Amino acid sequence: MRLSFENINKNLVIKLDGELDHHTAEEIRDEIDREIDHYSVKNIIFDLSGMNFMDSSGIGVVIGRYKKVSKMGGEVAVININSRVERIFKMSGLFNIVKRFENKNQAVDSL
Amino acid sequence: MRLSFENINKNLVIKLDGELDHHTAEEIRDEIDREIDHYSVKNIIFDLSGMNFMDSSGIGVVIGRYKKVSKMGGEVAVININSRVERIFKMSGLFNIVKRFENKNQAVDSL
Amino acid sequence: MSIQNHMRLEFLSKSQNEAFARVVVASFASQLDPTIEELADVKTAVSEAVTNAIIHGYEDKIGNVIIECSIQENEIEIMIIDHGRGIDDVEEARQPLFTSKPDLERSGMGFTVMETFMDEVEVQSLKGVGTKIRMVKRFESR
Amino acid sequence: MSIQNHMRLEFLSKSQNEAFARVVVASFASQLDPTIEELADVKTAVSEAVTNAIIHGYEDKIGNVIIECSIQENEIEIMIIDHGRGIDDVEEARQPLFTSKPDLERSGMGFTVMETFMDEVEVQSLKGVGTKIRMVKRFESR
Ligand SMILES: Nc1ncnc2c1ncn2[C@@H]1O[C@H](COP(=O)(O)OP(=O)(O)O)[C@@H](O)[C@H]1O
Ligand SMILES: Nc1ncnc2c1ncn2[C@@H]1O[C@H](COP(=O)(O)OP(=O)(O)O)[C@@H](O)[C@H]1O
Repeated sequence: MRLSFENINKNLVIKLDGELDHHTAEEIRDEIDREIDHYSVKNIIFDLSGMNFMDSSGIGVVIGRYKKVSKMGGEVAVININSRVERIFKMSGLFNIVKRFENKNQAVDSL
Repeated sequence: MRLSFENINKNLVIKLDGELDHHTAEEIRDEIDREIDHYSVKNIIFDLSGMNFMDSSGIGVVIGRYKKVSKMGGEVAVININSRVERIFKMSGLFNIVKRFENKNQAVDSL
Repeated sequence: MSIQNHMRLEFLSKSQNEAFARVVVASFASQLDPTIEELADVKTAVSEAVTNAIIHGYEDKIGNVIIECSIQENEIEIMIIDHGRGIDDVEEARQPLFTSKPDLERSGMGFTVMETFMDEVEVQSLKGVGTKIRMVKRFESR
Repeated sequence: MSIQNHMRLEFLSKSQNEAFARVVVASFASQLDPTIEELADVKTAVSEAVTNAIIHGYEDKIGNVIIECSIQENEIEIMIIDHGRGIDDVEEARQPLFTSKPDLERSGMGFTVMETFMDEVEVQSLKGVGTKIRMVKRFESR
Protein backbone atom coordinates (compact mmCIF):
# COMPACT_ATOMS: atom_id res chain seq x y z
CA MET A 1 0.00 0.00 0.00
CA ARG A 2 1.44 3.35 -1.04
CA LEU A 3 0.19 6.61 0.44
CA SER A 4 0.47 10.04 -1.12
CA PHE A 5 -0.76 13.30 0.31
CA GLU A 6 -1.71 16.59 -1.22
CA ASN A 7 -2.82 19.63 0.77
CA ILE A 8 -5.28 21.93 -0.93
CA ASN A 9 -6.25 24.71 1.49
CA LYS A 10 -7.58 22.88 4.52
CA ASN A 11 -8.35 19.75 2.50
CA LEU A 12 -6.07 16.74 2.64
CA VAL A 13 -6.21 14.53 -0.45
CA ILE A 14 -5.06 11.01 0.44
CA LYS A 15 -4.29 8.76 -2.51
CA LEU A 16 -4.25 5.07 -1.66
CA ASP A 17 -2.43 2.77 -4.09
CA GLY A 18 -2.41 -0.98 -3.58
CA GLU A 19 -4.40 -3.31 -1.35
CA LEU A 20 -6.15 -2.11 1.78
CA ASP A 21 -6.62 -4.88 4.32
CA HIS A 22 -6.09 -5.22 8.06
CA HIS A 23 -2.30 -5.46 7.66
CA THR A 24 -1.90 -2.39 5.47
CA ALA A 25 -4.54 -0.49 7.48
CA GLU A 26 -2.31 -0.79 10.54
CA GLU A 27 0.59 0.56 8.49
CA ILE A 28 -1.14 3.63 7.12
CA ARG A 29 -3.42 4.72 9.96
CA ASP A 30 -0.80 6.50 12.05
CA GLU A 31 0.80 8.10 9.04
CA ILE A 32 -2.53 9.57 7.96
CA ASP A 33 -3.28 10.83 11.49
CA ARG A 34 0.12 12.47 11.79
CA GLU A 35 -0.47 14.27 8.50
CA ILE A 36 -3.91 15.46 9.68
CA ASP A 37 -2.48 16.81 12.93
CA HIS A 38 0.61 18.34 11.40
CA TYR A 39 -1.22 20.40 8.78
CA SER A 40 -4.33 21.11 10.90
CA VAL A 41 -6.42 19.55 8.18
CA LYS A 42 -10.15 20.18 8.13
CA ASN A 43 -11.55 17.87 5.43
CA ILE A 44 -10.25 14.60 3.99
CA ILE A 45 -10.63 13.43 0.41
CA PHE A 46 -9.75 9.79 -0.23
CA ASP A 47 -8.65 9.21 -3.83
CA LEU A 48 -9.31 5.50 -4.47
CA SER A 49 -8.35 5.33 -8.16
CA GLY A 50 -5.32 3.14 -7.42
CA MET A 51 -6.85 0.93 -4.75
CA ASN A 52 -6.90 -2.59 -6.19
CA PHE A 53 -8.42 -4.34 -3.22
CA MET A 54 -10.31 -3.44 -0.08
CA ASP A 55 -12.00 -5.57 2.56
CA SER A 56 -13.97 -4.45 5.62
CA SER A 57 -10.80 -3.23 7.33
CA GLY A 58 -11.02 -0.28 4.95
CA ILE A 59 -14.40 0.66 6.41
CA GLY A 60 -12.74 0.98 9.81
CA VAL A 61 -10.04 3.23 8.38
CA VAL A 62 -12.61 5.58 6.84
CA ILE A 63 -14.83 5.68 9.93
CA GLY A 64 -11.83 6.27 12.15
CA ARG A 65 -10.72 9.30 10.09
CA TYR A 66 -14.32 10.54 9.98
CA LYS A 67 -14.49 10.50 13.77
CA LYS A 68 -11.24 12.41 13.96
CA VAL A 69 -12.06 15.28 11.57
CA SER A 70 -15.79 15.56 12.35
CA LYS A 71 -14.94 16.59 15.91
CA MET A 72 -13.61 19.82 14.44
CA GLY A 73 -16.47 20.20 12.00
CA GLY A 74 -14.58 18.60 9.10
CA GLU A 75 -15.91 16.20 6.47
CA VAL A 76 -14.75 13.09 4.63
CA ALA A 77 -15.17 12.52 0.89
CA VAL A 78 -14.17 9.86 -1.65
CA ILE A 79 -13.32 10.25 -5.31
CA ASN A 80 -12.67 7.74 -8.08
CA ILE A 81 -14.41 4.89 -6.27
CA ASN A 82 -14.81 1.69 -8.28
CA SER A 83 -17.89 -0.51 -8.26
CA ARG A 84 -16.51 -3.17 -5.91
CA VAL A 85 -15.47 -0.72 -3.24
CA GLU A 86 -18.72 1.13 -3.75
CA ARG A 87 -20.58 -2.06 -2.91
CA ILE A 88 -18.69 -2.43 0.36
CA PHE A 89 -19.28 1.25 1.19
CA LYS A 90 -23.03 0.84 0.52
CA MET A 91 -23.30 -2.38 2.48
CA SER A 92 -21.93 -0.70 5.57
CA GLY A 93 -23.84 2.54 5.26
CA LEU A 94 -20.66 4.56 4.78
CA PHE A 95 -22.33 6.94 2.34
CA ASN A 96 -24.35 8.29 5.25
CA ILE A 97 -21.23 9.95 6.59
CA VAL A 98 -18.95 10.12 3.54
CA LYS A 99 -19.59 12.36 0.54
CA ARG A 100 -18.80 11.22 -2.91
CA PHE A 101 -17.52 13.25 -5.85
CA GLU A 102 -16.50 12.66 -9.43
CA ASN A 103 -13.06 14.22 -9.10
CA LYS A 104 -10.72 16.23 -6.91
CA ASN A 105 -11.74 19.69 -8.09
CA GLN A 106 -15.40 18.99 -7.49
CA ALA A 107 -14.64 17.70 -4.02
CA VAL A 108 -12.45 20.68 -3.10
CA ASP A 109 -15.05 23.14 -4.39
CA SER A 110 -17.95 21.53 -2.55
CA LEU A 111 -16.46 20.79 0.85
CA MET B 1 0.41 -22.00 -22.72
CA ARG B 2 -0.71 -20.77 -26.13
CA LEU B 3 0.66 -22.22 -29.35
CA SER B 4 0.73 -20.56 -32.74
CA PHE B 5 2.09 -21.97 -35.95
CA GLU B 6 3.37 -20.41 -39.11
CA ASN B 7 4.55 -22.38 -42.12
CA ILE B 8 7.30 -20.81 -44.20
CA ASN B 9 8.27 -23.21 -46.97
CA LYS B 10 9.27 -26.39 -45.17
CA ASN B 11 9.95 -24.49 -41.94
CA LEU B 12 7.46 -24.57 -39.09
CA VAL B 13 7.65 -21.55 -36.78
CA ILE B 14 6.19 -22.46 -33.38
CA LYS B 15 5.47 -19.54 -31.10
CA LEU B 16 5.11 -20.49 -27.43
CA ASP B 17 3.31 -18.01 -25.18
CA GLY B 18 3.00 -18.63 -21.47
CA GLU B 19 4.66 -21.07 -19.09
CA LEU B 20 6.27 -24.28 -20.28
CA ASP B 21 6.37 -26.92 -17.56
CA HIS B 22 5.55 -30.63 -17.39
CA HIS B 23 1.81 -29.97 -17.40
CA THR B 24 1.77 -27.67 -20.40
CA ALA B 25 4.40 -29.79 -22.19
CA GLU B 26 1.93 -32.69 -22.14
CA GLU B 27 -0.71 -30.44 -23.61
CA ILE B 28 1.32 -29.08 -26.52
CA ARG B 29 3.48 -32.04 -27.55
CA ASP B 30 0.84 -33.87 -29.57
CA GLU B 31 -0.43 -30.73 -31.17
CA ILE B 32 3.06 -29.85 -32.38
CA ASP B 33 3.66 -33.36 -33.70
CA ARG B 34 0.36 -33.37 -35.59
CA GLU B 35 1.32 -30.09 -37.21
CA ILE B 36 4.74 -31.46 -38.21
CA ASP B 37 3.19 -34.56 -39.77
CA HIS B 38 0.33 -32.77 -41.44
CA TYR B 39 2.47 -30.25 -43.28
CA SER B 40 5.48 -32.54 -43.84
CA VAL B 41 7.63 -30.02 -42.06
CA LYS B 42 11.40 -30.23 -42.42
CA ASN B 43 12.81 -27.70 -39.94
CA ILE B 44 11.37 -26.27 -36.73
CA ILE B 45 11.91 -22.76 -35.42
CA PHE B 46 10.82 -22.18 -31.82
CA ASP B 47 9.94 -18.52 -31.19
CA LEU B 48 10.37 -18.03 -27.45
CA SER B 49 9.65 -14.29 -27.20
CA GLY B 50 6.43 -14.89 -25.24
CA MET B 51 7.62 -17.72 -23.03
CA ASN B 52 7.52 -16.40 -19.46
CA PHE B 53 8.70 -19.52 -17.72
CA MET B 54 10.44 -22.75 -18.60
CA ASP B 55 11.80 -25.56 -16.47
CA SER B 56 13.63 -28.71 -17.55
CA SER B 57 10.44 -30.16 -19.03
CA GLY B 58 11.04 -27.72 -21.88
CA ILE B 59 14.36 -29.38 -22.64
CA GLY B 60 12.50 -32.62 -23.17
CA VAL B 61 10.08 -30.96 -25.57
CA VAL B 62 12.90 -29.54 -27.67
CA ILE B 63 14.92 -32.79 -27.73
CA GLY B 64 11.80 -34.78 -28.61
CA ARG B 65 11.07 -32.54 -31.61
CA TYR B 66 14.73 -32.64 -32.62
CA LYS B 67 14.65 -36.44 -32.69
CA LYS B 68 11.53 -36.33 -34.82
CA VAL B 69 12.71 -33.95 -37.54
CA SER B 70 16.39 -34.96 -37.59
CA LYS B 71 15.38 -38.43 -38.79
CA MET B 72 14.39 -36.79 -42.07
CA GLY B 73 17.42 -34.51 -42.15
CA GLY B 74 15.62 -31.54 -40.57
CA GLU B 75 16.95 -29.09 -38.02
CA VAL B 76 15.71 -27.26 -34.94
CA ALA B 77 16.34 -23.59 -34.21
CA VAL B 78 15.32 -21.07 -31.55
CA ILE B 79 14.77 -17.35 -31.87
CA ASN B 80 14.13 -14.62 -29.30
CA ILE B 81 15.52 -16.63 -26.42
CA ASN B 82 15.82 -14.74 -23.13
CA SER B 83 18.74 -15.02 -20.73
CA ARG B 84 17.02 -17.36 -18.25
CA VAL B 85 15.97 -19.88 -20.86
CA GLU B 86 19.38 -19.53 -22.47
CA ARG B 87 20.95 -20.59 -19.18
CA ILE B 88 18.82 -23.74 -19.06
CA PHE B 89 19.62 -24.49 -22.70
CA LYS B 90 23.35 -24.09 -22.04
CA MET B 91 23.26 -26.17 -18.87
CA SER B 92 21.81 -29.11 -20.74
CA GLY B 93 23.98 -28.82 -23.84
CA LEU B 94 20.98 -28.08 -26.04
CA PHE B 95 22.96 -25.69 -28.23
CA ASN B 96 24.88 -28.69 -29.53
CA ILE B 97 21.81 -29.76 -31.44
CA VAL B 98 19.76 -26.56 -31.66
CA LYS B 99 20.75 -23.55 -33.74
CA ARG B 100 20.11 -20.08 -32.55
CA PHE B 101 19.19 -17.02 -34.56
CA GLU B 102 18.38 -13.40 -33.91
CA ASN B 103 15.05 -13.45 -35.71
CA LYS B 104 12.70 -15.40 -37.94
CA ASN B 105 14.06 -14.20 -41.27
CA GLN B 106 17.60 -15.07 -40.37
CA ALA B 107 16.51 -18.52 -39.23
CA VAL B 108 14.48 -19.19 -42.38
CA ASP B 109 17.34 -18.01 -44.61
CA SER B 110 19.97 -20.10 -42.86
CA LEU B 111 18.20 -23.43 -42.36
CA MET C 1 -19.39 -36.48 -7.51
CA SER C 2 -15.75 -36.84 -6.61
CA ILE C 3 -13.38 -34.04 -5.63
CA GLN C 4 -11.42 -32.79 -8.61
CA ASN C 5 -8.75 -30.92 -6.77
CA HIS C 6 -7.85 -30.20 -3.19
CA MET C 7 -5.30 -28.22 -1.23
CA ARG C 8 -4.56 -27.41 2.38
CA LEU C 9 -2.52 -24.43 3.51
CA GLU C 10 -1.26 -23.74 7.01
CA PHE C 11 0.47 -20.51 7.97
CA LEU C 12 1.32 -18.37 10.99
CA SER C 13 -1.27 -15.87 12.22
CA LYS C 14 0.80 -12.87 11.18
CA SER C 15 -0.96 -10.05 9.44
CA GLN C 16 1.46 -9.99 6.48
CA ASN C 17 0.04 -13.42 5.58
CA GLU C 18 -3.40 -11.97 4.84
CA ALA C 19 -2.33 -10.94 1.33
CA PHE C 20 -0.50 -14.25 0.89
CA ALA C 21 -3.67 -16.20 1.77
CA ARG C 22 -5.67 -14.26 -0.80
CA VAL C 23 -3.14 -14.95 -3.54
CA VAL C 24 -3.05 -18.67 -2.73
CA VAL C 25 -6.82 -19.15 -2.79
CA ALA C 26 -7.23 -16.99 -5.89
CA SER C 27 -4.53 -18.93 -7.68
CA PHE C 28 -6.16 -22.26 -6.77
CA ALA C 29 -9.63 -21.01 -7.73
CA SER C 30 -8.39 -19.70 -11.07
CA GLN C 31 -8.35 -23.21 -12.53
CA LEU C 32 -12.16 -22.94 -12.65
CA ASP C 33 -11.73 -19.97 -15.01
CA PRO C 34 -13.78 -17.51 -12.91
CA THR C 35 -14.50 -13.96 -13.98
CA ILE C 36 -12.38 -11.19 -12.47
CA GLU C 37 -15.40 -10.20 -10.41
CA GLU C 38 -15.96 -13.72 -9.06
CA LEU C 39 -12.29 -14.02 -8.16
CA ALA C 40 -12.43 -10.68 -6.34
CA ASP C 41 -15.47 -11.95 -4.38
CA VAL C 42 -13.49 -14.97 -3.20
CA LYS C 43 -10.41 -12.91 -2.33
CA THR C 44 -12.47 -10.49 -0.28
CA ALA C 45 -14.28 -13.22 1.67
CA VAL C 46 -11.02 -15.07 2.35
CA SER C 47 -9.42 -11.85 3.52
CA GLU C 48 -12.23 -11.34 6.05
CA ALA C 49 -12.11 -14.85 7.48
CA VAL C 50 -8.31 -14.95 7.66
CA THR C 51 -8.16 -11.52 9.30
CA ASN C 52 -10.70 -12.69 11.88
CA ALA C 53 -8.64 -15.79 12.67
CA ILE C 54 -5.57 -13.60 13.20
CA ILE C 55 -7.03 -10.74 15.23
CA HIS C 56 -10.00 -12.33 16.98
CA GLY C 57 -9.05 -16.01 17.10
CA TYR C 58 -5.43 -15.69 18.17
CA GLU C 59 -5.49 -12.09 19.39
CA ASP C 60 -1.92 -11.27 20.45
CA LYS C 61 -0.66 -14.84 20.26
CA ILE C 62 0.80 -16.54 17.19
CA GLY C 63 -0.97 -19.71 16.08
CA ASN C 64 -1.69 -21.59 12.88
CA VAL C 65 -4.36 -20.58 10.42
CA ILE C 66 -5.52 -23.36 8.12
CA ILE C 67 -7.21 -23.03 4.76
CA GLU C 68 -8.66 -26.03 2.95
CA CYS C 69 -10.00 -25.72 -0.58
CA SER C 70 -11.82 -28.29 -2.64
CA ILE C 71 -12.98 -27.97 -6.21
CA GLN C 72 -15.93 -29.91 -7.56
CA GLU C 73 -17.39 -29.15 -10.96
CA ASN C 74 -17.79 -25.34 -11.04
CA GLU C 75 -17.77 -24.86 -7.30
CA ILE C 76 -15.10 -24.15 -4.72
CA GLU C 77 -15.44 -24.93 -1.02
CA ILE C 78 -13.16 -22.98 1.28
CA MET C 79 -12.66 -23.71 4.97
CA ILE C 80 -10.79 -21.30 7.19
CA ILE C 81 -9.87 -22.74 10.55
CA ASP C 82 -8.16 -21.43 13.65
CA HIS C 83 -7.51 -23.02 17.03
CA GLY C 84 -7.99 -19.76 18.85
CA ARG C 85 -10.40 -18.50 21.48
CA GLY C 86 -13.64 -19.22 19.66
CA ILE C 87 -16.69 -17.00 19.26
CA ASP C 88 -18.84 -16.20 22.31
CA ASP C 89 -22.14 -15.99 20.45
CA VAL C 90 -22.11 -16.86 16.76
CA GLU C 91 -25.53 -15.42 16.00
CA GLU C 92 -24.60 -12.07 17.51
CA ALA C 93 -21.18 -12.13 15.81
CA ARG C 94 -22.76 -12.54 12.37
CA GLN C 95 -24.89 -9.42 12.75
CA PRO C 96 -23.84 -6.43 10.67
CA LEU C 97 -21.85 -3.86 12.66
CA PHE C 98 -21.28 -6.16 15.64
CA THR C 99 -17.65 -6.14 16.70
CA SER C 100 -15.88 -7.05 19.91
CA LYS C 101 -12.89 -4.90 18.94
CA PRO C 102 -14.05 -1.35 18.14
CA ASP C 103 -10.77 -0.15 19.69
CA LEU C 104 -8.93 -1.74 16.74
CA GLU C 105 -11.20 0.20 14.36
CA ARG C 106 -13.01 -2.97 13.35
CA SER C 107 -16.27 -2.23 11.60
CA GLY C 108 -18.18 -5.41 12.41
CA MET C 109 -18.87 -5.95 8.70
CA GLY C 110 -16.65 -9.01 8.12
CA PHE C 111 -19.38 -11.65 8.22
CA THR C 112 -21.71 -9.46 6.17
CA VAL C 113 -19.05 -9.17 3.47
CA MET C 114 -18.50 -12.93 3.45
CA GLU C 115 -22.25 -13.55 3.14
CA THR C 116 -22.62 -11.01 0.35
CA PHE C 117 -19.78 -12.32 -1.77
CA MET C 118 -20.12 -16.08 -1.26
CA ASP C 119 -23.01 -18.45 -1.99
CA GLU C 120 -22.85 -20.23 1.36
CA VAL C 121 -21.28 -19.31 4.70
CA GLU C 122 -21.36 -21.61 7.73
CA VAL C 123 -19.76 -20.84 11.07
CA GLN C 124 -18.77 -23.44 13.63
CA SER C 125 -17.10 -22.26 16.79
CA LEU C 126 -16.35 -23.58 20.25
CA LYS C 127 -15.07 -21.39 23.07
CA GLY C 128 -11.43 -22.15 23.82
CA VAL C 129 -11.19 -24.60 20.92
CA GLY C 130 -11.45 -22.53 17.78
CA THR C 131 -13.45 -21.48 14.78
CA LYS C 132 -14.17 -22.98 11.39
CA ILE C 133 -15.71 -20.98 8.58
CA ARG C 134 -17.01 -22.95 5.60
CA MET C 135 -17.76 -20.97 2.46
CA VAL C 136 -18.88 -22.05 -0.98
CA LYS C 137 -18.75 -20.12 -4.23
CA ARG C 138 -20.28 -21.33 -7.47
CA PHE C 139 -18.80 -19.88 -10.63
CA GLU C 140 -21.06 -19.32 -13.60
CA SER C 141 -19.83 -21.64 -16.32
CA ARG C 142 -18.64 -19.53 -19.21
CA MET D 1 17.71 -16.89 15.21
CA SER D 2 13.99 -17.58 15.30
CA ILE D 3 11.77 -18.34 12.33
CA GLN D 4 10.08 -15.21 11.05
CA ASN D 5 7.43 -16.81 8.94
CA HIS D 6 6.33 -20.29 8.04
CA MET D 7 3.80 -22.00 5.83
CA ARG D 8 2.89 -25.52 4.85
CA LEU D 9 0.99 -26.43 1.69
CA GLU D 10 -0.46 -29.79 0.80
CA PHE D 11 -2.02 -30.54 -2.58
CA LEU D 12 -2.91 -33.43 -4.86
CA SER D 13 -0.25 -34.75 -7.22
CA LYS D 14 -2.04 -33.49 -10.33
CA SER D 15 0.03 -31.78 -12.97
CA GLN D 16 -2.17 -28.67 -13.08
CA ASN D 17 -0.95 -27.98 -9.53
CA GLU D 18 2.64 -27.43 -10.73
CA ALA D 19 1.87 -23.83 -11.70
CA PHE D 20 -0.14 -23.37 -8.50
CA ALA D 21 2.81 -24.52 -6.37
CA ARG D 22 5.11 -22.04 -8.10
CA VAL D 23 2.73 -19.15 -7.47
CA VAL D 24 2.34 -20.06 -3.79
CA VAL D 25 6.05 -20.28 -3.05
CA ALA D 26 6.83 -17.14 -5.08
CA SER D 27 4.12 -15.25 -3.25
CA PHE D 28 5.45 -16.37 0.12
CA ALA D 29 9.06 -15.60 -0.85
CA SER D 30 8.14 -12.15 -2.13
CA GLN D 31 7.96 -10.80 1.43
CA LEU D 32 11.78 -10.94 1.41
CA ASP D 33 11.72 -8.50 -1.49
CA PRO D 34 13.78 -10.63 -3.89
CA THR D 35 14.81 -9.49 -7.35
CA ILE D 36 12.78 -10.78 -10.30
CA GLU D 37 15.73 -13.00 -11.16
CA GLU D 38 15.95 -14.49 -7.65
CA LEU D 39 12.22 -15.16 -7.64
CA ALA D 40 12.46 -16.88 -11.01
CA ASP D 41 15.27 -19.08 -9.62
CA VAL D 42 13.01 -20.19 -6.77
CA LYS D 43 10.03 -20.80 -9.06
CA THR D 44 12.11 -22.92 -11.42
CA ALA D 45 13.59 -25.05 -8.65
CA VAL D 46 10.17 -25.56 -7.04
CA SER D 47 8.73 -26.53 -10.40
CA GLU D 48 11.39 -29.22 -10.82
CA ALA D 49 10.92 -30.75 -7.37
CA VAL D 50 7.12 -30.67 -7.53
CA THR D 51 7.09 -32.20 -11.01
CA ASN D 52 9.38 -34.98 -9.77
CA ALA D 53 7.06 -35.71 -6.84
CA ILE D 54 4.13 -35.96 -9.24
CA ILE D 55 5.63 -38.00 -12.07
CA HIS D 56 8.36 -40.01 -10.35
CA GLY D 57 7.15 -40.16 -6.74
CA TYR D 58 3.50 -40.98 -7.34
CA GLU D 59 3.72 -42.08 -10.98
CA ASP D 60 0.17 -42.86 -12.06
CA LYS D 61 -1.33 -42.70 -8.57
CA ILE D 62 -2.69 -39.59 -6.88
CA GLY D 63 -1.07 -38.70 -3.56
CA ASN D 64 -0.26 -35.62 -1.52
CA VAL D 65 2.62 -33.31 -2.27
CA ILE D 66 3.74 -31.19 0.67
CA ILE D 67 5.66 -27.94 0.57
CA GLU D 68 7.02 -26.34 3.72
CA CYS D 69 8.62 -22.90 3.62
CA SER D 70 10.39 -21.05 6.39
CA ILE D 71 11.79 -17.57 6.26
CA GLN D 72 14.69 -16.47 8.44
CA GLU D 73 16.44 -13.17 7.88
CA ASN D 74 17.10 -12.99 4.12
CA GLU D 75 16.87 -16.70 3.50
CA ILE D 76 14.08 -19.07 2.53
CA GLU D 77 14.12 -22.80 3.22
CA ILE D 78 11.83 -24.89 1.05
CA MET D 79 11.04 -28.55 1.60
CA ILE D 80 9.18 -30.57 -1.00
CA ILE D 81 7.94 -33.88 0.26
CA ASP D 82 6.13 -36.83 -1.27
CA HIS D 83 5.13 -40.19 0.15
CA GLY D 84 5.73 -41.95 -3.13
CA ARG D 85 8.03 -44.70 -4.32
CA GLY D 86 11.33 -43.12 -3.32
CA ILE D 87 14.56 -42.86 -5.32
CA ASP D 88 16.52 -46.03 -6.09
CA ASP D 89 19.95 -44.40 -6.01
CA VAL D 90 20.11 -40.76 -4.99
CA GLU D 91 23.67 -40.17 -6.18
CA GLU D 92 22.89 -41.51 -9.63
CA ALA D 93 19.59 -39.59 -9.75
CA ARG D 94 21.35 -36.27 -9.11
CA GLN D 95 23.67 -36.70 -12.07
CA PRO D 96 22.97 -34.49 -15.09
CA LEU D 97 21.05 -36.26 -17.85
CA PHE D 98 20.11 -39.26 -15.69
CA THR D 99 16.43 -40.05 -15.99
CA SER D 100 14.39 -43.17 -15.31
CA LYS D 101 11.64 -41.94 -17.62
CA PRO D 102 13.08 -41.12 -21.06
CA ASP D 103 9.79 -42.39 -22.53
CA LEU D 104 8.03 -39.37 -20.95
CA GLU D 105 10.59 -37.10 -22.65
CA ARG D 106 12.25 -36.31 -19.34
CA SER D 107 15.67 -34.77 -19.80
CA GLY D 108 17.29 -35.79 -16.52
CA MET D 109 18.19 -32.16 -15.82
CA GLY D 110 15.81 -31.52 -12.91
CA PHE D 111 18.33 -31.88 -10.08
CA THR D 112 20.95 -29.94 -12.03
CA VAL D 113 18.50 -27.06 -12.42
CA MET D 114 17.70 -27.11 -8.68
CA GLU D 115 21.40 -27.08 -7.82
CA THR D 116 22.13 -24.25 -10.23
CA PHE D 117 19.35 -21.98 -9.05
CA MET D 118 19.41 -22.61 -5.29
CA ASP D 119 22.18 -22.16 -2.72
CA GLU D 120 21.66 -25.55 -1.06
CA VAL D 121 19.93 -28.73 -2.20
CA GLU D 122 19.64 -31.82 -0.01
CA VAL D 123 17.88 -35.02 -0.99
CA GLN D 124 16.55 -37.59 1.46
CA SER D 125 14.75 -40.59 0.05
CA LEU D 126 13.69 -44.02 1.20
CA LYS D 127 12.38 -46.69 -1.17
CA GLY D 128 8.67 -47.22 -0.69
CA VAL D 129 8.43 -44.38 1.84
CA GLY D 130 9.05 -41.21 -0.08
CA THR D 131 11.32 -38.32 -0.90
CA LYS D 132 12.15 -35.03 0.76
CA ILE D 133 14.02 -32.26 -1.04
CA ARG D 134 15.36 -29.45 1.11
CA MET D 135 16.45 -26.31 -0.70
CA VAL D 136 17.73 -22.99 0.57
CA LYS D 137 17.95 -19.68 -1.24
CA ARG D 138 19.62 -16.59 0.18
CA PHE D 139 18.46 -13.31 -1.26
CA GLU D 140 20.94 -10.48 -1.54
CA SER D 141 19.68 -7.75 0.74
CA ARG D 142 18.88 -4.70 -1.32
N1 LIG E 1 -12.10 -16.54 14.13
C1 LIG E 1 -12.72 -15.88 15.15
N2 LIG E 1 -12.38 -16.17 16.44
C2 LIG E 1 -12.98 -15.50 17.47
N3 LIG E 1 -13.92 -14.56 17.30
C3 LIG E 1 -14.30 -14.23 16.04
C4 LIG E 1 -13.71 -14.88 14.92
N4 LIG E 1 -14.28 -14.36 13.80
C5 LIG E 1 -15.16 -13.45 14.22
N5 LIG E 1 -15.19 -13.36 15.57
C6 LIG E 1 -16.06 -12.48 16.39
O1 LIG E 1 -17.13 -12.02 15.57
C7 LIG E 1 -17.16 -10.60 15.57
C8 LIG E 1 -17.69 -10.08 14.24
O2 LIG E 1 -16.81 -10.40 13.18
P1 LIG E 1 -16.80 -9.54 11.85
O3 LIG E 1 -18.19 -9.47 11.33
O4 LIG E 1 -15.78 -10.11 10.94
O5 LIG E 1 -16.39 -8.09 12.30
P2 LIG E 1 -15.00 -7.46 12.81
O6 LIG E 1 -13.86 -8.35 12.37
O7 LIG E 1 -14.95 -6.15 12.13
O8 LIG E 1 -15.10 -7.35 14.29
C9 LIG E 1 -15.75 -10.18 15.88
O9 LIG E 1 -15.69 -8.89 16.41
C10 LIG E 1 -15.34 -11.25 16.91
O10 LIG E 1 -15.84 -10.96 18.18
N1 LIG F 1 10.36 -37.45 -5.93
C1 LIG F 1 10.93 -38.48 -6.56
N2 LIG F 1 10.51 -39.75 -6.35
C2 LIG F 1 11.08 -40.80 -6.99
N3 LIG F 1 12.09 -40.66 -7.87
C3 LIG F 1 12.57 -39.44 -8.12
C4 LIG F 1 12.02 -38.28 -7.49
N4 LIG F 1 12.70 -37.19 -7.92
C5 LIG F 1 13.63 -37.65 -8.78
N5 LIG F 1 13.56 -38.99 -8.91
C6 LIG F 1 14.43 -39.84 -9.76
O1 LIG F 1 15.58 -39.08 -10.11
C7 LIG F 1 15.71 -39.03 -11.53
C8 LIG F 1 16.35 -37.72 -11.95
O2 LIG F 1 15.52 -36.63 -11.66
P1 LIG F 1 15.67 -35.27 -12.46
O3 LIG F 1 17.10 -34.85 -12.45
O4 LIG F 1 14.68 -34.31 -11.94
O5 LIG F 1 15.33 -35.64 -13.97
P2 LIG F 1 13.95 -36.03 -14.71
O6 LIG F 1 12.78 -35.56 -13.88
O7 LIG F 1 14.05 -35.31 -15.99
O8 LIG F 1 13.97 -37.52 -14.85
C9 LIG F 1 14.32 -39.24 -12.06
O9 LIG F 1 14.31 -39.72 -13.39
C10 LIG F 1 13.77 -40.26 -11.05
O10 LIG F 1 14.20 -41.55 -11.36
